[in-house]
Amino acid sequence: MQIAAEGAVIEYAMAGGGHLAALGPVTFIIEDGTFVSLLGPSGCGKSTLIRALAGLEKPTRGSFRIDDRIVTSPSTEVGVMFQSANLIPWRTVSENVMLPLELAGAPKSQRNNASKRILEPLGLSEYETLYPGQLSGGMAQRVALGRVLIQSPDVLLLDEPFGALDAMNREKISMDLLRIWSQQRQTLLMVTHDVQEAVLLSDRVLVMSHRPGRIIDDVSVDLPRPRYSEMIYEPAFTEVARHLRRAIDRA
Amino acid sequence: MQIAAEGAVIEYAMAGGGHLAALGPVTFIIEDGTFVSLLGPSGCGKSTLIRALAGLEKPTRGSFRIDDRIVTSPSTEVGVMFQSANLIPWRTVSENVMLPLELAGAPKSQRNNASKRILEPLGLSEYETLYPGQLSGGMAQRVALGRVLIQSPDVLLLDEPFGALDAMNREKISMDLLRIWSQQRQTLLMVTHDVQEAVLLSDRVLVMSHRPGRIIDDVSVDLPRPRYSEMIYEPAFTEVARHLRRAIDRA
Amino acid sequence: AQDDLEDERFLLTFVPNIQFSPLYVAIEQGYAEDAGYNLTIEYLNEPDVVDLVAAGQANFGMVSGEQVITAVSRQRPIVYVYEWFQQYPVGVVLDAASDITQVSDLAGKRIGLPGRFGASYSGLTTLLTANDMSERDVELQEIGYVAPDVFCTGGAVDAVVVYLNNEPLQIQLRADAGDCADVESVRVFPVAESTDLVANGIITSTELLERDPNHVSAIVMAFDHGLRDVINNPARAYLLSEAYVEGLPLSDELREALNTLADEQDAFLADQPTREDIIASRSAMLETLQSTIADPAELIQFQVLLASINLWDADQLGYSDMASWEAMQTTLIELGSLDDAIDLEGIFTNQFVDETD
Amino acid sequence: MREGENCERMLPVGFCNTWPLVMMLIHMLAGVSYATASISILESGAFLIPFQSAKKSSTTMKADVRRQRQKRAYSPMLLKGIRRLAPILTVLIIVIIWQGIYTAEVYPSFLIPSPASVLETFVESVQDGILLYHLSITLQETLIGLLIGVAIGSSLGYIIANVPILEDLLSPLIVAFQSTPTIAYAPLLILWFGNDIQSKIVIVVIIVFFPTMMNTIAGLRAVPEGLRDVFKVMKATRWQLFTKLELPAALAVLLVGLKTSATLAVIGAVVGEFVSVNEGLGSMVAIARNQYDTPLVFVGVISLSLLALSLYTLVSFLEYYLLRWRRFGRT
Amino acid sequence: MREGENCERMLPVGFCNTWPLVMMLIHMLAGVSYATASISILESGAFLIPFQSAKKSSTTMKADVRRQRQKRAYSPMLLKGIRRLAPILTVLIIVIIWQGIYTAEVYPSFLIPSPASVLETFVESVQDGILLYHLSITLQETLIGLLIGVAIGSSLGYIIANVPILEDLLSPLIVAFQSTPTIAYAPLLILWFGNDIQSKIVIVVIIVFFPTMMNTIAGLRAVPEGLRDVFKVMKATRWQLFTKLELPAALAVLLVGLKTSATLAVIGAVVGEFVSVNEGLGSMVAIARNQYDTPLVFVGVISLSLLALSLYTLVSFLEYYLLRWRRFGRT
Ligand SMILES: Nc1ncnc2c1ncn2[C@@H]1O[C@H](COP(=O)(O)OP(=O)(O)OP(=O)(O)O)[C@@H](O)[C@H]1O
Ligand SMILES: Nc1ncnc2c1ncn2[C@@H]1O[C@H](COP(=O)(O)OP(=O)(O)OP(=O)(O)O)[C@@H](O)[C@H]1O
Ligand SMILES: [Mg+2]
Ligand SMILES: [Mg+2]
Repeated sequence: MQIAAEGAVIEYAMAGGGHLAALGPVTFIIEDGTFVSLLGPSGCGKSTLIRALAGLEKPTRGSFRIDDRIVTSPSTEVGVMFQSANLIPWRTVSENVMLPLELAGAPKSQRNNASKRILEPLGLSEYETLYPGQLSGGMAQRVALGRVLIQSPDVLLLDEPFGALDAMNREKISMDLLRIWSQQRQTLLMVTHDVQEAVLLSDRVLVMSHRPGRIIDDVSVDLPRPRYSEMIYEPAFTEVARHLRRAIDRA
Repeated sequence: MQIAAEGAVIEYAMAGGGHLAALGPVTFIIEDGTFVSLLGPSGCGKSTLIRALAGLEKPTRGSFRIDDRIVTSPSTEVGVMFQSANLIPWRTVSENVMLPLELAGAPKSQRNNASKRILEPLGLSEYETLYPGQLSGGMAQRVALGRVLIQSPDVLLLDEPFGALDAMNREKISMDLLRIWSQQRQTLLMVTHDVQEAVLLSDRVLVMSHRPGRIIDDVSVDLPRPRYSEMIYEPAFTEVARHLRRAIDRA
Repeated sequence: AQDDLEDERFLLTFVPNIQFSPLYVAIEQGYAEDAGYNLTIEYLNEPDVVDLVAAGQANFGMVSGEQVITAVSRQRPIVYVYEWFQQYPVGVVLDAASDITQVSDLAGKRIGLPGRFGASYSGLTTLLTANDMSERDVELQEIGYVAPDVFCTGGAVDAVVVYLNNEPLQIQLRADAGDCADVESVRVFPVAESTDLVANGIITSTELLERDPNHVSAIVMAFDHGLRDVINNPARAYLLSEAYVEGLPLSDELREALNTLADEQDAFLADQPTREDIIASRSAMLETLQSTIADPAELIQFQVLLASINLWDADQLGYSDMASWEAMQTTLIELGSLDDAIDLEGIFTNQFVDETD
Repeated sequence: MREGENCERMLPVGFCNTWPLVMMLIHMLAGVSYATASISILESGAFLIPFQSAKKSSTTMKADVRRQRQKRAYSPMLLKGIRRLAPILTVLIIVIIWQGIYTAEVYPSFLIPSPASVLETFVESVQDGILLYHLSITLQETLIGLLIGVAIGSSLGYIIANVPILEDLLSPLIVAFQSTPTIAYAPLLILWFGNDIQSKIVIVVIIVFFPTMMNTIAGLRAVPEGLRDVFKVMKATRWQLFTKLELPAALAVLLVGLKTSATLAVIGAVVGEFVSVNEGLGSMVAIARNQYDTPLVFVGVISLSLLALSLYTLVSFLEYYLLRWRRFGRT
Repeated sequence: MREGENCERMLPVGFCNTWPLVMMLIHMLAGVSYATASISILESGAFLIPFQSAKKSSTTMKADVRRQRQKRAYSPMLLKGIRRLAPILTVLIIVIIWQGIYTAEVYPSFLIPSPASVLETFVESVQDGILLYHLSITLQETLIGLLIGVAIGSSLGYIIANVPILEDLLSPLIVAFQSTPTIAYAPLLILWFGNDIQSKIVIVVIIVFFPTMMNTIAGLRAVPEGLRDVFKVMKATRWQLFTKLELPAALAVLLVGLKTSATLAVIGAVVGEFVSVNEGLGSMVAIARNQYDTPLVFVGVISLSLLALSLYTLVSFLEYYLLRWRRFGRT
């Protein structure tokens, strides 16, 4: 599915009067089946953009589209992983991961199987019965990732999915994500702060300016697929990364 | 002040019966005025260790020491920044940052000055009157950092202080932290997932194993101070970084 | 003189009410003060009145006779010293047009009463027993203190047990206004017509009675004086009660009429009329008022007062008869409120009544 | 700036119309000693502060409305209009239904009198001062009882939340205390507290403290552990922990408890006034019932409702002000 | 496995001793139709499930105790012993004080009778079946009223929390309804619902629904926005949102409301039984009071307290089970 923004601006009301311009105007089109990363300074509106595409925030001006539908409310075709894990505290790890299937009315056995299948590569098999209050920050983030992956949506919106992970886990799980994506070819928009990660995984990287964030750079990554970790040493990679870093320095 | 752990083990009770070994046994001594980073896989017990040193968790076996005092409860000499921002939702950004001074009974004008001084380098001056619910993830993390820095404690325990920040902010703020530390020479223990950051900032890097985390490597960083960003291209730096990456791969 | 006055609490039941005018008059006319007491009135539930007097927290209270027997049987050290209501004030009210013309016709009918306790329950039981019936022959409905409302809404009950000096008048008032179902006028079966039961009167603690009978006598006589005043000149009593009974109907018109009547009555009393003459004068008073005051609701409380006086008035005020106590005790035993007969001798005294005559 | 406009900027929509009524009612009692003191405290807390923040929030509301416009299909002006008129609308509907019942003679007039006769009685009893006298008595009982009850309930709740063993020790006592019918302890009550307002205040305290206590416990248990940790590592004193963390965090739940308590306080005062009838709205109702004066009964009942409603509104207002941070951003 | 041990693994410490008493009390009523039905629902919900999870929690408790040992200086066995005995201890203390007051003749015995005479009357009234009869009536009124009141209160709270304009529209009505003294509408009540348990149930409903409603609103407003977002983006239906998010999230506050409501329900039933005195513990107390039978008054009051206490305990028990996740990890 195609994702698009057309002159979209988002403003918030403020306690001190007036309003705070959080995003935009932004205009972009992300083609069906592409893996796009979003880079930008803290507070520039990345999460706001993700939330708006998910149908949780309304643009003050302009619009967001998913395929030909103007986004006005959430849709089951869109899976969202928020910046904070937002786990349901009274549900165990596996109950949290199963939630989307449960809401969709999937039978119990199917839910259980799917949960096991999802938790294994995330390194959480051991922790199925723990409550969120018993998890470490990185574990909670992995559960949240599992919860969105289990949905198999057509569009994946991931807000810093690996932010709380150590280098090892980050690499492993991002490669897992890449594998899943290459099989299912969702349209995937991922917020990240890691330039290398963005280049390694994406077809295209968008760079946003300071608040209110606009798209100030749009870089295609022409590395062949499948990608593998060692690509970071290739000149093509380094070049794109260097370009991005300069763009960010200007942001 | 010196920080130390002596055969410390932490276990948690579990809903499914039995208990979960979260940490240790760990034994280490961190000398007064050193900057130490802690690396380790997600869920290995880093946050647990920080919390225990802060006096919030009791060791099941062994003990933690700060100078000669066995840690049994929190102390004002120790400043803690948690992995989650834990901002007080009904206080504005500046009110949150001022909290430690307020609790210590500092006069209002002093609090206001200190808050302004702290918020400026964190890039938050504009957002003084916002409530936490109006902040982005990275902004919230910066506020939390400001809140612990304003205390000027003798010991700083920072749990992934830059986890939600973009590369630019991360670099800028970590260098600010380094500057503050070099002036005040606190004993500083910082959890991070970024090997380069760990090397660039620290005197010493501790690497932890998988859960239950033990110290599996202890590397001194013999780069001269003051440090600057470009050091990452120096061979001495690269060597330490490569060593650490190997240690992590084994963890 | 105010400084010499002794404070005295007198406990009444229910709420401020024109029926308590004898006490109001005793205070307003200074009879209590003359006896050396500064009387304050409080309104409580009957059992609380009894217990507070028994505990010595207050010296005097006004309760119904059957309460005294039950309370004494349960170790409350109280004595009944003055019978205020000479006639038992409870009766059964029903639609005069119904086929119930005598008490025995109540068989099988639905009778509403506040609950299976207190004076109304004792009264009904006595009435039924006197007519060779029992509770099982009728259908009792516990309706709380809303008898006129339930009765006049129609359908729920055939008859209600009420206090004779108030509710029948209220029901009649509504009937006259066409506001009481199909009822046009009411019929009353007073309990007193079949049995003489001891009714409401003044209690005090046995301790006080023994320690300071003069004290008791002084209060009783002040009340007695007030009571006589009310019986003799209800118009004056009504006016004197104004300060005590909130919401007492008293338009300028009524006040003026009452003032005139009260003055006339005082003049009439100066000639030492007989009891019969006084009774007749009271009826005349009502007629005069009815001819001057258009709204019948304005007169209802005055009518309540007159009806009450009919229950109080007797040749010898304050005197209670052993027979009425015995009859009450029999009823209580039948009801199961009392396990065994108690010694009735010590529970009341007429010693202060004799003094007043 | 017109009165109305100003009000809207400070108060939740819908209050601007009822508030003057409520204030009028309360100010009529301004002569009464206790009441005045209690109210002026409430006023200073609830009135002055919103004035200071009036400017701030005015612009916010505009922005709110703008956002609302985008969110909703129907006109926000209409919606706002409806909200402003809501309480009046309800009262109007009730009166219309009431008049309907009366006119259709569904019930005899001694059960449901005409609105006109009730209004007349109302005006009369205001004129001769009786209503305000009784109202002031009941207001005193309610407010003093509420203050004491809330003080006891929240302290007890605070202690129990911190020392759980006390819950086991005290719960039988407290629940027993709470569920004992008033008539059972009425003689002792009068013995100890006499039959004027003290004994009624005691009854209010007994009925009020329980929900306050329970909601205090619930509120305190809901304080996020993460925030507690922050205060712990900063070595906050018990008192600081309470005033700066526990109280504000528990506030939402506490205020709900207070709304319940305020309404229960009125019930408690009335119960007390039935036990020993002398003064207060409950007594007025009891006496009116004894005289079968149904319009006066209605006047008493409506006054009681207004009393309860103004306390409720006061707390809502406090809530709106104290929890204003909730209206900004995600929580 | 012995009874006692088993109990401790399932129940909050301190309950194991009172529970049998409460259950005995409730089971004595097993013959009564309504009551039985209501109780068996409660039992199936509250009893069977903990049995299933008994194994799980037993080991956890051990670990808990071990951790406790490290945290506290004083012996956990002693502490646990005290907690187990706490309610009994309280009762014991009360009885001792009571006996003391009696022996010292602080009050005449007709105000405070001897514990022995109350016990004797208790045994008598159990033997002749009177107590259990009245208890069963009050229990029915309380439980049915509680169920209906909680149903109405929580639905109304749910609706108001979701459609805020309704709060403006309904609050005058609801608060007025709530604060109207029972005697004012007693005639209508008896007219509409007769003088048996229905009219009492109505009174219970009226007193119960308000705190339930308020706590429902508070509970729903406290549901974290972040979690709502999760359900929104998963396109949860309204019903799923309610059952899987709002209800569990609001549960802590709801259960507190339920504790308050349960106790108020008993009060409501008693108030109703005073309005038209015929059957039930309130009537029993009213009649005993009228017959100056103080020991029987005490028996009635104590039974009412036990009734309220067992409802309270039931809810505490539910709370302990439903909020068990809170005991694991930070929240
Ligand atoms: N309150 C708790 N109860 C039970 N288990 C817990 C609790 N807190 C943490 N744990 C467990 O302890 C282990 C270590 O957790 P900790 O938060 O210290 O990890 P971490 O090293 O900080 O990981 P991350 O990098 O993901 O934040 C984890 O396995 C976690 O499940
Ligand atoms: N609910 C809100 N109310 C008001 N302002 C908000 C709200 N949410 C976000 N903002 C503001 O909008 C701006 C963009 O926030 P957003 O969360 O989108 O940033 P971000 O790019 O995700 O940053 P980060 O990398 O730190 O997460 C910020 O300045 C923030 O203060
Ligand atoms: Mg963000
Ligand atoms: Mg951690």
